[in-house]
Amino acid sequence: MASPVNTPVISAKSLDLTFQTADAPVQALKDVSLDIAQGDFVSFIGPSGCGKTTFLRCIAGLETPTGGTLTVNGMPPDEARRARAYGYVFQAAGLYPWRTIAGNIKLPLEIMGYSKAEQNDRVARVLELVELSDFGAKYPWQLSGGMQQRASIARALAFDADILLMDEPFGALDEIVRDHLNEQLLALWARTNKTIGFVTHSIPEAVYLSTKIVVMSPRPGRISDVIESPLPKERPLDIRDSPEFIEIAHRVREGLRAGHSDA
Amino acid sequence: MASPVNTPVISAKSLDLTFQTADAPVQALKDVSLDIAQGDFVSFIGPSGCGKTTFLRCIAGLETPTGGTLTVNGMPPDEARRARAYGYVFQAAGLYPWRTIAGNIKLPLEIMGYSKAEQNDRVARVLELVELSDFGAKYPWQLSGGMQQRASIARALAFDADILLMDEPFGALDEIVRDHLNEQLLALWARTNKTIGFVTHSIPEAVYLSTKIVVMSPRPGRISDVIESPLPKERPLDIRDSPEFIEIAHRVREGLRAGHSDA
Amino acid sequence: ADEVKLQLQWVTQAQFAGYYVAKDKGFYEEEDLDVTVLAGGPDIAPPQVLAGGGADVMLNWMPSALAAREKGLPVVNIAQPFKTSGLMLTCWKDTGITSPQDFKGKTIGVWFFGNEYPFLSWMSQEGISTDGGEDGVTVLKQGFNVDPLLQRQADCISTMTYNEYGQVLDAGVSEDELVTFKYEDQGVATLEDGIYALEENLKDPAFKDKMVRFVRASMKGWKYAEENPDEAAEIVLENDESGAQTESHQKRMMTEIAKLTAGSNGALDEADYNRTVATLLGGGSDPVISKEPVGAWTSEITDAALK
Amino acid sequence: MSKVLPVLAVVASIFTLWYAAVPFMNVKETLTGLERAGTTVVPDNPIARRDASAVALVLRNSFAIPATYAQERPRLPAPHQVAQDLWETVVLKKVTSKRSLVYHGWITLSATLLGFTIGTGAGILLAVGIVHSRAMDMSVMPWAIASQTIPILAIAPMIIVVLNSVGIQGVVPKAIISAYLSFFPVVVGMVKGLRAPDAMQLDLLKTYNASGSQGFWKLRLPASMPYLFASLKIGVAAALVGAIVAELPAGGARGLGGRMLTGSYYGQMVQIWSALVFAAVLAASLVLLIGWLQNRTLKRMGLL
Amino acid sequence: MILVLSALIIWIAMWGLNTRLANGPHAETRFIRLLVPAIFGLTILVAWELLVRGLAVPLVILPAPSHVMATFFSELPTLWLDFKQTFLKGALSGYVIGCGAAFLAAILVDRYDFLRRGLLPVGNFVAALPIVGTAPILVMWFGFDWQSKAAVVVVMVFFPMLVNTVAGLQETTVMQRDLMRTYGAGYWATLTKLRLPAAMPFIFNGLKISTTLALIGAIVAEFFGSPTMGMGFRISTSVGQLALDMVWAEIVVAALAGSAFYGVVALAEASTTFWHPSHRK
Ligand SMILES: Nc1ncnc2c1ncn2[C@@H]1O[C@H](COP(=O)(O)OP(=O)(O)OP(=O)(O)O)[C@@H](O)[C@H]1O
Ligand SMILES: Nc1ncnc2c1ncn2[C@@H]1O[C@H](COP(=O)(O)OP(=O)(O)OP(=O)(O)O)[C@@H](O)[C@H]1O
Ligand SMILES: Cc1ncc(C[n+]2csc(CCO)c2C)c(N)n1
Ligand SMILES: [Mg+2]
Ligand SMILES: [Mg+2]
Repeated sequence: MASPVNTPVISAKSLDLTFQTADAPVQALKDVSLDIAQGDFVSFIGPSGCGKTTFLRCIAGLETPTGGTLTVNGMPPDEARRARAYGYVFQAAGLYPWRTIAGNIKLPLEIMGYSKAEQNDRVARVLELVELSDFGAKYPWQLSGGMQQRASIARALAFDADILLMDEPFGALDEIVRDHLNEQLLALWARTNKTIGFVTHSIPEAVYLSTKIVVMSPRPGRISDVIESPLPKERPLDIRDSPEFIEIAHRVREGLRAGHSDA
Repeated sequence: MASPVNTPVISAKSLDLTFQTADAPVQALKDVSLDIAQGDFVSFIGPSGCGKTTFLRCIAGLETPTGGTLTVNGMPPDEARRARAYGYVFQAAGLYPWRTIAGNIKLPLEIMGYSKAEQNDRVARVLELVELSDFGAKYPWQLSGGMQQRASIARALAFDADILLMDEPFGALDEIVRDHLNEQLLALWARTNKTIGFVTHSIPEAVYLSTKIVVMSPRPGRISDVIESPLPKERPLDIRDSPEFIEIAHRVREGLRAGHSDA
Repeated sequence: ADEVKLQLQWVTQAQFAGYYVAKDKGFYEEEDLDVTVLAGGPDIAPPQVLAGGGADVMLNWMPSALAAREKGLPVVNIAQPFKTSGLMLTCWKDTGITSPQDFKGKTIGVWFFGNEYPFLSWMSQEGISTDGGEDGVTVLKQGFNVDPLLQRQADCISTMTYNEYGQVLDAGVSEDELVTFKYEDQGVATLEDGIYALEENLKDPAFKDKMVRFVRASMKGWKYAEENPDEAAEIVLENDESGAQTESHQKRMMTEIAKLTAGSNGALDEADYNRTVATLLGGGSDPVISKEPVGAWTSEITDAALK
Repeated sequence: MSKVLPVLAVVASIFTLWYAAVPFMNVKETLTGLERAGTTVVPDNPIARRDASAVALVLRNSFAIPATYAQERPRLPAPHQVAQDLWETVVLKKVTSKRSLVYHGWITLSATLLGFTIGTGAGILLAVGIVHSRAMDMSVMPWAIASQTIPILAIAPMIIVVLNSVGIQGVVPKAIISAYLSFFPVVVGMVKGLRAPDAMQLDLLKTYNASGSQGFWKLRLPASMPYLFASLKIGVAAALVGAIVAELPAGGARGLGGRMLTGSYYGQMVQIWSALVFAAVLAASLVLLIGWLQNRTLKRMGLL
Repeated sequence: MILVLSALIIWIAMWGLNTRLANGPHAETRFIRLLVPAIFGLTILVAWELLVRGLAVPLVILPAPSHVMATFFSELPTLWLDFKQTFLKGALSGYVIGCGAAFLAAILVDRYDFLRRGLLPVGNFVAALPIVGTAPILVMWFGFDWQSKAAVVVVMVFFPMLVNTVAGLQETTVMQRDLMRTYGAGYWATLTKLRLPAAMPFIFNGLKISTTLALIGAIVAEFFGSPTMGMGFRISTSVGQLALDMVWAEIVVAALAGSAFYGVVALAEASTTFWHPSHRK
């Protein structure tokens, strides 16, 4: 199922996770196995409640699996978290409203003990990366939703985490802005060779961005298909009208529909 | 620009709307002219802040234009509102949490003074229409997001408004559920021959549903293109892979991108 | 029966035994009166209640009543059941106080709320400042109990012979640990519990007649209480709505009260009145009343009642 | 279980602290009493003891520690002294007796309930006015806040006198003061609650062309329920305090306030403490009762 | 009778004026926002004055506002002395100690869930103790001077402040906390960079409630014993002397001081929690 080309950065083997809730236990993940290699761009897609977020949180060490093994860079995720191996981008921008944009981006740098000069340096660099250089002194609520989302991506990029985990980062944006951010994200990925885990609901987005698309299905959450993308690393936006693209999109949609109907 | 085939149900002529805000006035609509005929399914698409919601609210008499003329069924929108000519579906389901699904649907009926028997009758009818017959006694939070959205559509259908206005009703749903609701909405529209105004951010959705697609662009909000769809009334889901469909979608995307770049 | 509402100046206790006895024994009924006794308390100013029409007559200490009169509320003393003052200052003997001059530099608890006047007059007569410091006394507004003395937050506190003094003894203190100064002995005694009504009401003959009967019955009650202190204390206890008073305490209070009412048949003694006024007018830089009051008392009621 | 255990632990440590504090609080009076009874204590005169520290006194006269727990007029009564007094006045006395705390509690409670009803009613009405009239919102709100800075205990006697002078007596003046204290939290909470519906919910009614009163009954009122209950809880506790305060000027009269006053008047600390504890239990029960009502109502409304 | 009638007429007229101002085009300007409540207050005063005169209410029951104002200005030195004693010494020091202690306690309580579940219910119980009962006890313990007043204030403000601060510290969203975890942030970093800033609106809510409690507490405590100055002392003594004008002058001072105190805290709030939706607009 997985592609063990080089040693995987993230490796999950028969992962199980059951939530103990008030009435009945919920099996959020069942027998999930997946390897992610250095430099992969992996998208997770699947209907609501299939465990995408849960799986991402397991990788980030925010949730503890109840079964199976999971290693990140060869260590348990919790340790990797403390070693600051990740940048995590949440579904909503989640900026702290009492800090300016620059202040928000500085937050992880302060916590990780970077020097003042280094902090300012990095803030300037990532602000430029996401094209928000003029907005560092503004407060989050003074920016549009799209700009906030870019700021939150900048925040995750500010410290050099090898792994970037993004949970539906563009869910709330309109199609055009989304296209634009997709292009930028691809460019960034190509430049930095980071490993990226990306949750989305949009089939075209998943196909456009990924080297690997993981289709999940719910109750219990499991992986129903893993599709390796044959698309080249260089992807102009209109690649989406190409037959290969439509072919993959079709396969993803079929996988999704299968997951829905047997739920 | 418009299609004055038969006498339009909704007719806007050089509509202007400027909001007076604390710092500077915002021109939300500028010189908007549009005719909508009986039985039309009109989609509004455009980047955030281009005035889609504002225009819909003007039609519903919830906002008063600062210039131009707007008539609904030949009367001012405010009068039409008082004559209860509309059903309005908001972006979020907006069900009252203290009422059951049936209670929520009953709400407009109570206000409009239907008899008890008539109320129950209609609730049963529309619940069936949206396939929620078994859920009348449940509370909103006991239903999934998609079911809630269907309930809110049922609420708008319960009284016989000729005009249905829907503001991004499916924005929060995942793609599969959305496809399903799109199909149902089309069937309903075909059956009842209502006039529908529909706001969306999704190009495929707009193309799939509409007889007429209105592309808007922001600052100031205006109509940048109106596309009459040549698609037949009968539309299976896979029509979306047809060349005509892709052609229209492409045109819409071009229109949108133009609006974005000159903003 | 004619209704009369009487406002007391403190909570139900044997200090007001005469009125409770008169009511209980039917003396008021005999005079065709229907009397309601309203208990007072730490924040009730009886003159204010009178002014508001909440009561027809009140009990008050004369300094407070005369001050109210100067403030524009014309109250008139119509009877004076208390002949002698029970007010005193009680000090720890081990503070070294033996005479009023030793108060200098000491801390003294005083009742305010209109009852500070006698103390202020006394201190100004002695030429002692009440603003603290080496040569003055530090005055505390005393709460309602004797704890400030027991806990030595104050060197002296105000006590009534019939109440607080007993409480100090009840707390286990023996009399020879204490030094007391009776205002009566210091020549600064002012008249205590008197019966007052509004001047304008007294112009009405019907009201006057009511008062005559009221005073007569009340005095009958007082004399009965003097003679039967234990029974009077029981009657007070029955009328105590708080349920906090104890029998032993009320019996002793009644005994002490009887000593204060003993010399009075209800009529105000003009000499006592003049001494009170002189004390108050002599109050130094900040006299309690600024001019000789006119018409602050009348003997008409008692004259008619005692006839 | 996990709810009870921490509470028990905290209560237990409070009692421990309390017991530990008793000797230090009471040592001076205890020693004076012992000295009077003929025991030798150090130092041997009250003035020196007044100026000595309590800790030193306890250490140097450790034999006196048991006596500090049995003082008749303690500065700090021991918990068992309070408990014993409560037992005697709550359980042993007939509820109709004037020495029964239940009797006095009921007097206070009746004023509280009446005042709470008046205060809540007035608070809701005022909130409705504020929400529906901009003029009222702008003029009244700042003054409602200012009104809370007036020390109620200071004007309570005057209120009672003024009401007396217009012929209102008995439980009503007490209830009015208790209403004065409870109305403010209700106004604040209710204004928030009535304004809780968002623009969308209001617009929905507009599309139905609903009237103002329909909007009130079908939207604003139900939406305000959680806020109403939250402020009712604060309001009922305030109402109780109001009723107790109002009992003071009435002087030694009935009710828990009267108990506290006469307790203070005669230096009966234990009596004050048991009235205090009883009042707090009463307040807690009222709050629990409202919490229960809240649970039921909101559950029935589907808001929980 | 004429005076009573004119009170009624003025009331109606002023109300009409306010209604027009509040619904007028400039209703949102700062000036009108201040003017409308001012007019309302003035109306009350005028109506009060006219009613007192018209109905010939005795001075010893209710003085007219003009009378109160005259006393207020002629007795300024006494009022200032009382204000210093009660507000500056008693209320303010109690407020600072009580709120400070509650703040620290809240951080402890929040850190140890066991404490939170144990202390908060007990705290609610203790907070229900009426001041009327606690004040005499505290006066007995802490003496007659301002220290006992401060103690009463501490007891009064402690639990409202504690409850609000604890609620505020729990206010962060799961996402905000998870963000800190992805940074591997420790307890203190999370506290200072996330939880305290997020708790600010709640902390200020507690601080605002406490302002009025502090003043009332300090005044009421003086009823149970005090030196011969202080606002509560003056009020109770003046009632006994039937100097109701002085009573009301003190109440005016209390209302002014209380509102100003509240206003200062509200201003501080506006400048620290400017980011909160309720302040943005
Ligand atoms: N903390 C939790 N406690 C109990 N159940 C949980 C918890 N978190 C998630 N779940 C359940 O686990 C399942 C998977 O949830 P998850 O959030 O991973 O879904 P998802 O794929 O991210 O869905 P979505 O697309 O809606 O974000 C769901 O059934 C959810 O209800
Ligand atoms: N009540 C209002 N006051 C002031 N400005 C407003 C108001 N409502 C809308 N606007 C402004 O009017 C413009 C159009 O808003 P509108 O809500 O119609 O956009 P939209 O096309 O629906 O956007 P979206 O896709 O984000 O919903 C925006 O610039 C918006 O900020
Ligand atoms: C607040 C207040 N303090 C003192 C007195 C004076 N006083 C008059 S009678 C009496 C009873 C004595 O046992 C006392 C103390 C009062 N009336 N009100
Ligand atoms: Mg998710
Ligand atoms: Mg919109």
